[in-house]
Amino acid sequence: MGRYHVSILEDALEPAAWMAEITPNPDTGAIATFLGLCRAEGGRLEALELEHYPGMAEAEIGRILETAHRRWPLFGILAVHRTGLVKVGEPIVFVAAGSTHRDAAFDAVRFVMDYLKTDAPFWKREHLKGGVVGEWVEAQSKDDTARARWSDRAQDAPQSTS
Amino acid sequence: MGRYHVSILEDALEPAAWMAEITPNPDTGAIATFLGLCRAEGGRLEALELEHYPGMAEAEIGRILETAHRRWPLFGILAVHRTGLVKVGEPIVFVAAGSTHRDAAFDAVRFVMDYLKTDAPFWKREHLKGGVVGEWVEAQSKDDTARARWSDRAQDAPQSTS
Amino acid sequence: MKVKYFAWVRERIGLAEEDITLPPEVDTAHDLILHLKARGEGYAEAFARDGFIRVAADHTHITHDVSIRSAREVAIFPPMTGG
Amino acid sequence: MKVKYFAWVRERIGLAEEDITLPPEVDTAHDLILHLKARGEGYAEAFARDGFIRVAADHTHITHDVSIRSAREVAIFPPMTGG
Repeated sequence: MGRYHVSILEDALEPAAWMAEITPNPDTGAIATFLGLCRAEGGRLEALELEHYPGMAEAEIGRILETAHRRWPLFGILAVHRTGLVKVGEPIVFVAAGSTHRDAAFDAVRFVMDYLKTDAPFWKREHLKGGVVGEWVEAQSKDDTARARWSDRAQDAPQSTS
Repeated sequence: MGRYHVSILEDALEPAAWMAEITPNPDTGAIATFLGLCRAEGGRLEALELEHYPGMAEAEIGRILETAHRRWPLFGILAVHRTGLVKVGEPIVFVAAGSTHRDAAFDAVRFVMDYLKTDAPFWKREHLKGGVVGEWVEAQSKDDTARARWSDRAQDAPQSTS
Repeated sequence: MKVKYFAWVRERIGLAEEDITLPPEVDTAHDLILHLKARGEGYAEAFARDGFIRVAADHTHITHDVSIRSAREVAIFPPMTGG
Repeated sequence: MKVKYFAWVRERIGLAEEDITLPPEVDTAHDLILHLKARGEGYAEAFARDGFIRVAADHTHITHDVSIRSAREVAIFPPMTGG
């Protein structure tokens, strides 16, 4: 893997295979990862349907990863995101970062997840138990709060005019 | 996987296989992981030799995982640690936690790593390039600092009389 | 100019994308939303809470006060829910 | 009582473990370290910076002021460097 990598997948996301993509450099001492999965929401859901904005999704995630690269000393970072129908228990997103020390790897992955939630052009719609297509998921203010925790160093935020 | 799991391994640690051990519950939305690897330290090292205290190593890691379980709402958490000779680029430790939301999963894994570094009875000795057995690695004060960041809620720290 | 719509904005308008010839008075993203709102019920419904709507110009997020006149592609969509 | 040594404590003493009969005046971990220090050069070297040394009783970390008289197994070792 090079400096950073973004993939948008129509098919199953295999975290183990993507984890192997972070090939450790001889000075990589730490690899942190995050896997986001489709939750049943207490048995209410069967799946989530993910719509995305092709072209912008890759570009925006790329900007987030580049920002993480500038902000922490990383050997590599990747983000993989599903589109289409994702069943309960299946992966939606996987982020992995490698660094010399653990704090940089943990912070970079968490930063990328916080920005992905609010800035990557993906939209989820619920598919209810029994096959009924439900509502679009509403954005949560706690995700804006999570993103804001990084903004005391806002000069490092992904570049955008918003 | 049950509530928590600890393994001490004499042989290669395969992170992908251990990642699969965190079987998502239908309400698991987040799995965070950490992989610690043997670093070359700028080409100086060939390997690290890990000594451990059998019996206490499992017990102490178990106490750390139990504390994480009490402190965050987790579906499962595991920690796997190597002993013996670990070559540059090979895994030393793997920690994974599953929860409904990402903050709990991230915090639990980081907490476990911070406590593992200072409290789990393992000792590393350097094997230098060329095969010479080097010095025992010295404990770092920054690891005590990392552990201390959790102690504003010290009542939740792993129980011990120290 | 190509204008794309996503998620419930797309559904309410009934189109995934369309080509729009900007009238001279349309400068910012806000102007574009007001212009589209006048085109029919679906648009009016999609942009009812227009402060809530997000806009991107050429694959980059912009605020509503930014000019979109030089953009090749503008996208209008609800707050994002990925990750 | 079984006493175990690890890492460079083990190397300096030249033993991984030994059985020790505690004299009546040895109560705390600190007392045990002082008692062992008197046993020879290796011990003295291992415990030269005794405030730096860690002690566990029956697989649980203890501070030097804790009594070890009821422990079945005590371990003495350097600060840990795992993870």
